[in-house]
Amino acid sequence: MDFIHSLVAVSAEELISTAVLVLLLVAAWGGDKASRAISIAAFAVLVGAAALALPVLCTGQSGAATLAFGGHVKLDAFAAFAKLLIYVGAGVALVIAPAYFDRFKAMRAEFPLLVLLAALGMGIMVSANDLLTLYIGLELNSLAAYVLAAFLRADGRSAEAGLKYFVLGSLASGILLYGISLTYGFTGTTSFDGIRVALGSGALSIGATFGLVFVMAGLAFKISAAPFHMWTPDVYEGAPAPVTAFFATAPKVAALALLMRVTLDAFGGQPGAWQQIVIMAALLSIVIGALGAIGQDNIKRLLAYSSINNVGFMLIGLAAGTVAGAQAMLVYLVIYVVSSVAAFVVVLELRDEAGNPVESIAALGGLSRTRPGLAAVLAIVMFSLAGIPPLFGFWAKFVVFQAAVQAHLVVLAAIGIAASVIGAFYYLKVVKVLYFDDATDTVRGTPDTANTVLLFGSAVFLSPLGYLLTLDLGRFAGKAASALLHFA
Amino acid sequence: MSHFPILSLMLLVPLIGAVISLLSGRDTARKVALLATLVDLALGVVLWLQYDIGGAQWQFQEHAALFAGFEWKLGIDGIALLLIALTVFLMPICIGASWNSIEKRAGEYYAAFLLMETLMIGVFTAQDLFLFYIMFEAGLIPMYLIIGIWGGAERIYASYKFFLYTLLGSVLMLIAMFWMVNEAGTTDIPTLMQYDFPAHAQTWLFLAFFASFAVKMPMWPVHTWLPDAHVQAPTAGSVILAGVLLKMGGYGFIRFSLPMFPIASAYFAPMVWTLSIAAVVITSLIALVQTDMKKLIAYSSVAHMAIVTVGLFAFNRQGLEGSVVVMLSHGIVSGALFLAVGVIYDRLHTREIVRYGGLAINMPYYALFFLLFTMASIGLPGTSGFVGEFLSLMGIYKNSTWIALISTTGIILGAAYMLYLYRRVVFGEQKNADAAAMLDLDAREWLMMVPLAASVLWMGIYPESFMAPMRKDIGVLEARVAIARPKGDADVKFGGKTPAVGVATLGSAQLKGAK
Amino acid sequence: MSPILIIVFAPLVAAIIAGLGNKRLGMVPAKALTTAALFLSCGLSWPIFLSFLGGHAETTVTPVLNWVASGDLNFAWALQVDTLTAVMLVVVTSVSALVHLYSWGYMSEEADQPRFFAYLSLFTFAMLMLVTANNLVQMFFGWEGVGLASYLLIGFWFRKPSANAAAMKAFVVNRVGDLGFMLGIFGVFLVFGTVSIPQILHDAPGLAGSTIGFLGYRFDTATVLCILLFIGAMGKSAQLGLHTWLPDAMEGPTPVSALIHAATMVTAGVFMVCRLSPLFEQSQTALHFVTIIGALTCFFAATVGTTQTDIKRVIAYSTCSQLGYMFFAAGVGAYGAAMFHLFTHAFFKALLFLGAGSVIHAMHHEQDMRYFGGLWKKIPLTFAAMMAGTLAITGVGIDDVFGFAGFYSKDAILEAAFAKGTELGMFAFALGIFAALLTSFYSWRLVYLTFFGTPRWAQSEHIQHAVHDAHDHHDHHHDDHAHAPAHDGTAGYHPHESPLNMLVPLGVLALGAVFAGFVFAPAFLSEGAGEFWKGALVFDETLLHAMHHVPEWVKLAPAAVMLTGLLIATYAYLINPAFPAACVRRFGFLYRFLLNKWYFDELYDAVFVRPAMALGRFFWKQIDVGLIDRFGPNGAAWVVSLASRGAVRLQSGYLYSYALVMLVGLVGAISWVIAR
Amino acid sequence: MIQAIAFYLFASMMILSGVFTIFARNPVHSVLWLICAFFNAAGLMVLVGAEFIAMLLVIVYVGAVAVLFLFVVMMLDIDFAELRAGFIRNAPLGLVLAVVLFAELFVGILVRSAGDLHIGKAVTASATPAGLSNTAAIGALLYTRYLFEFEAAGMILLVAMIGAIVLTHRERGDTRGQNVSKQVARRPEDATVNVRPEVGKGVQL
Amino acid sequence: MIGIGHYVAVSAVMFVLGVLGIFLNRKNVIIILMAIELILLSVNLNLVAFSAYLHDLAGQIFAMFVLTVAAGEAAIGLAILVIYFRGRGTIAVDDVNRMKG
Repeated sequence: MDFIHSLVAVSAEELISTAVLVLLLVAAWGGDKASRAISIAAFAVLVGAAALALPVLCTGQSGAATLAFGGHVKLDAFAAFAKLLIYVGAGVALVIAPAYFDRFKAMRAEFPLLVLLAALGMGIMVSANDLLTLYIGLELNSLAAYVLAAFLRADGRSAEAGLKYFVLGSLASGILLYGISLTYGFTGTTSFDGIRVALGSGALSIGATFGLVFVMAGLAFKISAAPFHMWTPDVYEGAPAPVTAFFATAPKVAALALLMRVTLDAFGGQPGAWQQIVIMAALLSIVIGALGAIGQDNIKRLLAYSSINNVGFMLIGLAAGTVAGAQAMLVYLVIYVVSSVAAFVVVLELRDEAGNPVESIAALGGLSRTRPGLAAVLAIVMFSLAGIPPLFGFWAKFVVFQAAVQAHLVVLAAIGIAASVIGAFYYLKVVKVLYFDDATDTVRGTPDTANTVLLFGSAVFLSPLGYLLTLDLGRFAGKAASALLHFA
Repeated sequence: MSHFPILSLMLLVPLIGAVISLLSGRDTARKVALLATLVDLALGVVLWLQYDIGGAQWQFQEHAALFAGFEWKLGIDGIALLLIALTVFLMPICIGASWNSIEKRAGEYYAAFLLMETLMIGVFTAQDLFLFYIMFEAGLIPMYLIIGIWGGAERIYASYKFFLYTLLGSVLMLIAMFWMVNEAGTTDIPTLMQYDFPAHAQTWLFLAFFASFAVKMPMWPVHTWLPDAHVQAPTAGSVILAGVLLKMGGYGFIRFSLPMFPIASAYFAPMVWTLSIAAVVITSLIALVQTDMKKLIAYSSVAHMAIVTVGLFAFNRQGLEGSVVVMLSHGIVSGALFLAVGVIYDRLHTREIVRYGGLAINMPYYALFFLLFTMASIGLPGTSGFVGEFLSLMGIYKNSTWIALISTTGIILGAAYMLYLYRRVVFGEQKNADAAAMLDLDAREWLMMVPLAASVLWMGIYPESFMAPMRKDIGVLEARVAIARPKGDADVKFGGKTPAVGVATLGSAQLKGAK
Repeated sequence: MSPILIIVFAPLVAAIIAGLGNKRLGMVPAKALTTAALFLSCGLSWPIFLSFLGGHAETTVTPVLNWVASGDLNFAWALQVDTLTAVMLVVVTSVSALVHLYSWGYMSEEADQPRFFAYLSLFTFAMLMLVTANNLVQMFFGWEGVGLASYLLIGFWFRKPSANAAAMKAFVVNRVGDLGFMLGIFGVFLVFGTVSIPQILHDAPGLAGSTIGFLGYRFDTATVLCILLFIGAMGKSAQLGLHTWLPDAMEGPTPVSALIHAATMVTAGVFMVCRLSPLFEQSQTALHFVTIIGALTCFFAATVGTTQTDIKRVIAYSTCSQLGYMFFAAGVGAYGAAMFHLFTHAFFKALLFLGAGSVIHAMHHEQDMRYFGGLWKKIPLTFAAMMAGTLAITGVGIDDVFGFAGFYSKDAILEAAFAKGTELGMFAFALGIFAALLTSFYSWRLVYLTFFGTPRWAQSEHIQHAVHDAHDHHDHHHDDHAHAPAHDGTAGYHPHESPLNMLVPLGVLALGAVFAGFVFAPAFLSEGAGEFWKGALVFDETLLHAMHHVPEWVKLAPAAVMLTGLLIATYAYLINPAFPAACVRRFGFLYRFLLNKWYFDELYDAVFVRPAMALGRFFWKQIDVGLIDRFGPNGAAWVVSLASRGAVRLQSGYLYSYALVMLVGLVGAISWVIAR
Repeated sequence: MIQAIAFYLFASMMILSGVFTIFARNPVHSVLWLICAFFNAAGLMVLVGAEFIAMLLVIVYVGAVAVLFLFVVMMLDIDFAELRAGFIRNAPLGLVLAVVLFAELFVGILVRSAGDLHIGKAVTASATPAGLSNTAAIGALLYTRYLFEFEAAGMILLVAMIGAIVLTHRERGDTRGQNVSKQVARRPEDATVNVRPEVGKGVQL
Repeated sequence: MIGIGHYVAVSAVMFVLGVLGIFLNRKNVIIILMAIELILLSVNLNLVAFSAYLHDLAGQIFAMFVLTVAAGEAAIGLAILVIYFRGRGTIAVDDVNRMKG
């Protein structure tokens, strides 16, 4: 009975794992010619997995009923929410990749499989209720990600991105593991519930504190929060564009969800131990993300810094440490994921006559005249990321800062929001290039249908029409957040 | 009261127009834009006629729970009514001003303008704190594009400066709004206007709002975005910027700072006064030495808006009503002045004062209109400029004679720089052949100038039309800020004793009694 | 419809039609319309005045329209007619009507006549609004309205830079006065809770003994209010300190000078002081101030008038000086005398200006008296009119027999100053007497230089131009003089008498200059004048009595100094023409001091204008651009870009430095939790 | 006593090996030092009674990972003479930070606890079952409570496999590839001929 | 029995050595990979020691998984290194900075 329950609980993971194995066989026989079919199949698998996760979110399940495998896995509404987002990110990567890789004649059947495996790992991450599950999920995702980063192996930059990502990621894993070992040693357990119980809410032993700090440092790397963000720009620039789009969405969701789980659940009784670190990381990320972005001419690099910047804002929600804060983070994540998707799909669309990617921002000069639709979407994304109302990106910042103020972090909110103005500077720069500069007419080529659909959808979502979703978004995020903090 | 959602309709009409304009060519776009603004003007007239002057404080209220965290909640009082009227009045003129001068990317241009109209009306109708904020901030985007795409040579610097300056000012306000909503438990502006925030919190809340409105206003020393933005913006952009956008700052003070934080308002009044008189004197002096027409008028705007703050922070009826009238008047007059500059800019494509001269010879009617607007800007009695300025200064006199004295010097300096401008542009010899060859106003320009001129005179001669709608609301505000009212240094004493009753009410009875 | 409505608004309607119609309307219709409107106003004004003179009219208030209602501040457009107003009505409408008529001739060569007439009518409307105001704000409206009209008319020849500068100067300097006026209105409202003039005057006695705070100090209430209001009057009436605009205002066409800068607008300050006389009576300090300023102006302007060579400037300083008389009359409490001098002055000063205009017209726009001479033969009618004016201004007359207009009014003022009996009264009297001497001197000097001696206009550029033009255009009416010998100082140019439409106004005004004093003195100044004024101003019967009992030498003194002045002028300009030059050499410094108008313009230029420009440039370049922008937005942008470069440099691309940064973060966090 | 000697021996050897691993000039030596460190770590683990992990360390690390390292080092044909030319720019800062980190760990965890380290109390769920050997106990837990992770670890290895192949596998023209389907489709009758050779006649092909 | 503190100390030394190895090394990426292995070793030592002293097998099982993952990681890492080397002909750390800024 218990075992059956556990198996049912992780049905999404089972589906993906099985599909990976089957599709691997297809790939082995079909070779790269089957890659498109495999992509479609993988997408269908993700849809199926999402369908399996959706009921949990809708019912808002939480607590003991969601535990599986002896409490190592926890399939609550929070996990479901995060998974849905992860699957969206992964699905988008599957949709946009084939056309891109085809242009380099580098589409391989393994690509969708690796994405699926990464999604599997991320699913495990967000439903982890034990440090070991956390680690396994994280590594499953990371290893797949390292490969994906270096996927365009003929491209030196891709390999360099993979190498950097790998080395620093491994270091981060080491730091995380060291933290886990300390936590384990000083609490006697690896279970989140056990850790929470063991720590209580009294004075925290220094060993456990160290463990917490190391774990958070390790996770900070994954979400690319400053000062563990250094890999991000290089990897975003070097990795193939669809992979970068993937990195900017799904793993970020997973790592943030995981961070939320660890801080709010496992260390939830000890907010004082991590709150200030989160605040520092948040402010550093906001500032460094914004400052770094200003000097960039590569659009992918700019988006990398932008993601660092955005993570900083999300961490402000985390620093609040409340249900509202968690809810705000989730709302932020949704909007951020859509913005990133839109941004990177635009990046994919930027290519010159020969089909080579155009990544220089200067080359976008006057794009509003040559490709008005594309420029409009990018402008919407930029204003949205800058958090200028009435675009939906404002709502993300809105909920986060509201949560921070409600948690009496007024000064943090004030500093954070003031720093967001620095961020606006570089988003404006892109808009300026798009609309004010003379046309360079570099960007050519016909748009891909899938990309156009994605662009249109995300532009509508980010437009003021998005506000009509605030009620539903808030409700689901609220369910997820209260499931996460059900014990509180 | 009508249950027809006229306010939403007024927001919707320009929006639809914007979408259509965006997708069409120049000729269609400008026609659509004109039509949309005229429809909105008509709706504005209906709104004014339907507005019940003696009735409830908030009218035409609409409410829909569409969003989380805030609500779609509209409604207006008399002050908002006036500012909406100003907006819908100026918009067709802006479209008219752009009719021929905008050639590139006209569809986008008119779309941006119509979007601006929606957002401006939204600001004045929003009854939800965050809805207000969204509308307030959103205006940055179209204005940024208007300056950046269709602006002058330095447009990029100006657009950045405009955007970031005002953004930085506004974001702090958002934090304060969060705190307020958290404290008061509602986002409803009318409720918040009656909510008594703790005195210590009012201080920083006030400062946060002040940061936003002071930049928007703009007050010295955060005004430096304005000259750049004005100079670089296309004519219609300047008109709408000076005409309506600056009013958002004053509206913010009236709607938020004063009624919500009366104690802090009183506490910071000396600071506001000081900044205001600094603005009056300094920016007027700066205006005196400008060689660029638009820059001159831009600096004059700063000085005029300082009169608004002076009046608002007088905390009495004359000051408050005067400020609103100054806002309306300045909206029309500065708009008209920018338009006047635009008329000759369209012909000669330069804003340098020295390139003109002697226009009274070849453009007599232009000279006449320009004169009227100049005089209104100076505050000549009989024009709109006088009424508000007079009331505002009268209001502040009750509080501080020093401030009154120094801000009244604005009438001297204002006369100096405006007449100096007029003298160099319209009077004098025709030094430049191309300027001398310019034709007088054409029919389109007449159509724009006449309503402006008429309203300038109307407001100057019979301001009651504009003061009646807001009287009740100013009364409410006055009662709200009554605790903030300082004693003033101009009190009358008999034999060293102050009469028990306030100075302003020292009528004949007491004087006789004292005798 | 009430006549007063027609009186006030007919000029406005005419101005609007003529102004907007402008060239489309045609020149003659515009001129005819405005002139007709003015004669209509004038025709309706006299009966009102006469009915007041007859003592059977009451104060009336005709409401027009609500204006402003803001809380307890409430004022409306309304037309109030009382004796004071009635006096002003006739002065304004009569002079204005005559000036309109005169302008038909004087401006006949202008292309832009409709505009000119529209301005004139507009001015008249504003002036009438001023004098009929029953609240201070409407008075301020008229006040500013005349200022606007004055600005436009001074700058009528807008091609001339000097005219533009003068127009602007007039407006801005007046604005300085307006600053005081406005503050005064604010203070009045604060104290009385109303701006209604009757109400204020009614309540004014209650101010006694009260104090008011102003600029952090406490003063007597009435003093503060009156001085503030008087500052307004100083601006408009060109009193010492704020007088600098008036001489420059002569850049306007001469009819304008006659109407605005002699007869009407500049006397608005006097009117205001008289109108508010019950309030002024509450503050001896304020009255002292008025007296001092008036006396000083009277003296100062007269001194300057002696050295000017421009015919209009001489008359302008004369105006300034006469206004000083009016003010110190008001200052010593002789409001009736002040108003009477205003009344007579309007006639003779307008006459002098129009006469001067006629001269200028004849001399082809030459205004420098040094290029006149011997004109009485050429333009005898003008000469006669000018003589009437001169006799009136110098106050020629014999007590109880007949005197020219100025004789009655000026003597009354001097007697009142003496009769006041205070030291200040004596001071004013002394300066007034001395100014009377100078008045006589410069007036006769004007007459001698212009009409007597030998023609000297050969050196005049204007005349040379005229002659030259005549050579070019043989059909020109000067043609027959063109070949006349040029060695007689005429350069072959022969001035002609002005046309009839200029001479008629001269004649009418000359009648006024001659008889106005004789006819109206009893009404204004006699024992029963209180009846006439009906409380429209404070009429001090005791002072009147004291005036009648001043010593005989006081009564004779004006006549004596007048004769002295006449003699000096006759000697210097008729008998011994070398004498002035000798004086100039002898008293070079004094001469230059006077010629340069006490260096007021230079002083103001150095103290206000240049510093304002310099400050403006400083605030702009140093503060706005150099400080606020540099350290504000640009500074922030600089810091951000610097920090951005730093952040980018940190991103060195090297694995080990990335690891190092991670380590820094880790160690930092650990240190933080340890330190905590 | 013996235990203490063994601990210090293993510990010091391990640390020394670690130091040489990162400071060795020759990468091959580094790998060898790494192997040495693993051996000593295994020894330490045996000391605390974790024989299975110790064995695993030796087998997996020494037997597989380290050898893989060695392979790659050899394969990548690096010019050894050029290597390890010096320290990097921020090395002093890095050293200082590392020392600080160590000091903080040492002080924070060990010194503050004044000798007696307060480690947590084990949750009974994964407590060492009594009477079972280390290996058996691990096995018993691994396939019950850790089943999910166990399976997931399998996926990790799968990713590693796919990844390594996808990255390094090249289609080379000069090598003959394996045709799986052809291999699978091949039937015995196609590949083999059943002959019955007569004695002394040899086989005919 | 040796105190747990000793093990923790030794593990800390190893951890720091591993970290040092990453950024004290200039020329060879492989050394970095080995340094990472050192870090993982220190973690394992920690886990096993804690496990033993807690009388709880979770640590040892955790260590086992770490070993597993480390193997996979090494495979991937070396694969990436190989393709990097193929592309650039070097694995010197100093040269891995084509992307920066």
